[in-house]
Amino acid sequence: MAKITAGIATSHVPAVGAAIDMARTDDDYWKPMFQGYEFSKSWIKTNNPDVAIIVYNDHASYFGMEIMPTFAIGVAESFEVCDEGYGPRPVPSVEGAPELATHLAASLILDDFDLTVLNVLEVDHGLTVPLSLMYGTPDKWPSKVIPLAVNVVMYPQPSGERCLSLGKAIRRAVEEFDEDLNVQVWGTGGMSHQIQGARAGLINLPWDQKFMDDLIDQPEVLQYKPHLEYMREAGSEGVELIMWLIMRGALGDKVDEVHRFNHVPASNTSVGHLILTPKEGDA
Amino acid sequence: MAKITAGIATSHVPAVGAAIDMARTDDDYWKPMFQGYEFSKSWIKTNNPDVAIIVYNDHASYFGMEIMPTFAIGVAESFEVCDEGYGPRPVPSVEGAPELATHLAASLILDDFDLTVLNVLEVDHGLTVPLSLMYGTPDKWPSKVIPLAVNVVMYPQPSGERCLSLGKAIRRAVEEFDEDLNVQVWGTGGMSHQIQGARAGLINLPWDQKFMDDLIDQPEVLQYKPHLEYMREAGSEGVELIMWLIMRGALGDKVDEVHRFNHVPASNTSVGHLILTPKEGDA
Amino acid sequence: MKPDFEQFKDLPGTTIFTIEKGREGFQLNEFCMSLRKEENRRRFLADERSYLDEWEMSADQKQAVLTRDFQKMLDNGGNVYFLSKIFAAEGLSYVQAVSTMTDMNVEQYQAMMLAGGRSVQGWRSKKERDEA
Amino acid sequence: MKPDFEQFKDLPGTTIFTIEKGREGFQLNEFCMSLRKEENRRRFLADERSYLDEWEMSADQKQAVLTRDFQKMLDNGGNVYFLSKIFAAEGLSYVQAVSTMTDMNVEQYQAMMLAGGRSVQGWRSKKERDEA
Ligand SMILES: [Fe+3]
Ligand SMILES: [Fe+3]
Repeated sequence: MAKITAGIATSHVPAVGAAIDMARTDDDYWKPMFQGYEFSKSWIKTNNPDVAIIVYNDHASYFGMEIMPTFAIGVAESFEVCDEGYGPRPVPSVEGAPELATHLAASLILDDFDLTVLNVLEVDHGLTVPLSLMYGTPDKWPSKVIPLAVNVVMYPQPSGERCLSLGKAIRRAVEEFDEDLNVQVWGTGGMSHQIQGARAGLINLPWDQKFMDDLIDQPEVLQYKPHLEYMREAGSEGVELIMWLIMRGALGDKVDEVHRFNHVPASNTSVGHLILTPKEGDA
Repeated sequence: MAKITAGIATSHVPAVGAAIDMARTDDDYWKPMFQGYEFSKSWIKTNNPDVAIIVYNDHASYFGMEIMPTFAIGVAESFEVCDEGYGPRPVPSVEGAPELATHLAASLILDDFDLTVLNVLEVDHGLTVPLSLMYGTPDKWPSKVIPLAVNVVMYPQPSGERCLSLGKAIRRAVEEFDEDLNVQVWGTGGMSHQIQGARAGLINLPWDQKFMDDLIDQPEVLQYKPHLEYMREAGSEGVELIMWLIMRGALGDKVDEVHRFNHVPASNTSVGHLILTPKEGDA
Repeated sequence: MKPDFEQFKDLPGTTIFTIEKGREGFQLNEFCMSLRKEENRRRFLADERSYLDEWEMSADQKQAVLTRDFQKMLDNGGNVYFLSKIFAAEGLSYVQAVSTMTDMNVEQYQAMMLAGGRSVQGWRSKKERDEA
Repeated sequence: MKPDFEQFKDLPGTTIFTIEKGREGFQLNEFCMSLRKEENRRRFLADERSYLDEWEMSADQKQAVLTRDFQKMLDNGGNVYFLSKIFAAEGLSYVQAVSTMTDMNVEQYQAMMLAGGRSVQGWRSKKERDEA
């Protein structure tokens, strides 16, 4: 039986990817941020999953406006890295987990989640920056990946309730998979940031920290937070945080906090990072 | 306020399109089938909708396997006609209804239907054959169209419950649209047919007729029919009939039967056709 | 809900196209999709083997296309709506192509359809037919 | 649930990209997507006007691109993730491009970010700012 053993949340700022790719992680500007991931990089060495389900959003990198899925799941053998306008990031391509991914996609559709199934997908910084933060610069990513792309760019985004329920359904589906696999769910994006308009540069660290508290302790309440509140309090791009709800839903009722980190700023963004594990003995 | 005034169900056999395009509708083979649509062609002259929401499936015509949405809605100004391998059908392109379509798409996503939004779409016989059956061969289609594409080709298809609920949500969404519009919902595909394997040519007219009875009188029961039963009793391609449930869900609790027609065969298929209207005074 | 890909195996003479089959047949079906363009139809018909070699299909899949063995294409992950692009390229109808998967010739098949189609009696399940 | 596209208008200095905006900005955003290819980036930078004329964009949209008026692009249906392909083509970072939409220059903007970013105080609502 496959099992969800941990959830990871992290911002996925493109400039963080650039800092890694240009070996600037020791610069004065970047060092404090990357230090917050040192624990995580050693933690994952002993807690490496067979498969990471990475919940992320595409940033007009693979999907344009011709076709915009609410939820899309990648079931391919591998996923190439997008050219987002600066040339593709110099990182390994991403290995898929087709058996678990087809099981998961089918299970979720049977549970009335109206997924779009992708046999081809190129992934952008939303997915590769979290890999870089957790794994550094290996020749090959140490885990297989199932990309789960969420529309957070165009209103209406899926509701908080829908995201939390999707996470719960992912948990059930993984536990019904016959092979013994160690599976993690990663929720990416956020925290507060706004990268457009006269209000650009908005950061709301107290709000971010309260969001983390609620995510850990009372996701059932947090799920009803309207999108407008994310946008008002955490900036127009802060609404990415609904993706963390999917991760949280996949962990069960109670969780233990293994690691927590905040840093301001990375480029235009408040960086937040969590490692959570399902509480022992919790169903 | 926009209002759903009728639902139409019809098979969408490609050979029927070819018969129309080659002016063979008076051939001995085709005449009895087209006669069943004579009533409908005159009925729609006095009951023409401003917008027809056409629930159909793509037959590997626009979507391949690279990206396969469960539910996708076309919000564009217009939709070109696909080349399905014989050259595009010589019919007018299809005019969209972007204002209602964006309202509808947004409303359904807010109701936790995980739609894929299409700003570009080419439509195939699944959508154009019903237009031809109802309107004949005009220079321009008399109504605007919102294409709603459903995955019925790849298991798992959406469940019957999901399809009926989607129809109900479409009804609510249309009634919340501020402009006065006459809207119909068309459910296409089916009835019994199998176009592959040693069992090809399967037709089950009694089952088809019972399906029509249940669709009219007890859709709440019908929604629980498993996909396997469609495939077993009505052929592997008979599962297209789940799209009729979406149409039926959009009509409210009780309906009146305005027209009903069955014919066997058109090419490999049992042809079924219904015109239904919401019962007066029914909420 | 746990997906049940096995349930369809009881259907006689029927291949259900599942998300798993979709992975298996991906390249075959992509090749079929390419035939939506008139130019590609012409190139394919002019030199089938070299056109097929542009696709990462298995040898079995290519052989099945070359011999127009539609059942074998289904067995190898093809779906009939995709495969229709092959017979459409040759101007064949669904009835002409589909009948080749049965034990009838096209005239017999058409006669069966005109007489009301294949009865479901005896075709509901492999168990019923002692094929299980 | 009836979509509420109006609710976002109360946010000061913010343009929310809705499904309606997506229709309005479709051609502008398609143009941006084309810049994911190095060859197109080169063609665009070599002759911006004629590259833009390949797209069915409005005159306002084209003018906004030519003058790098990102706020005007947002007002005309652009979304910043799409628009990023324009400044990426020139090798500019998000901070460099985004700061042009504010009333600060890039140094001031960077200093604000280093000091913890823009406070939400006074930026929650147009009503609060008497802009409504
Ligand atoms: Fe992001
Ligand atoms: Fe069909």
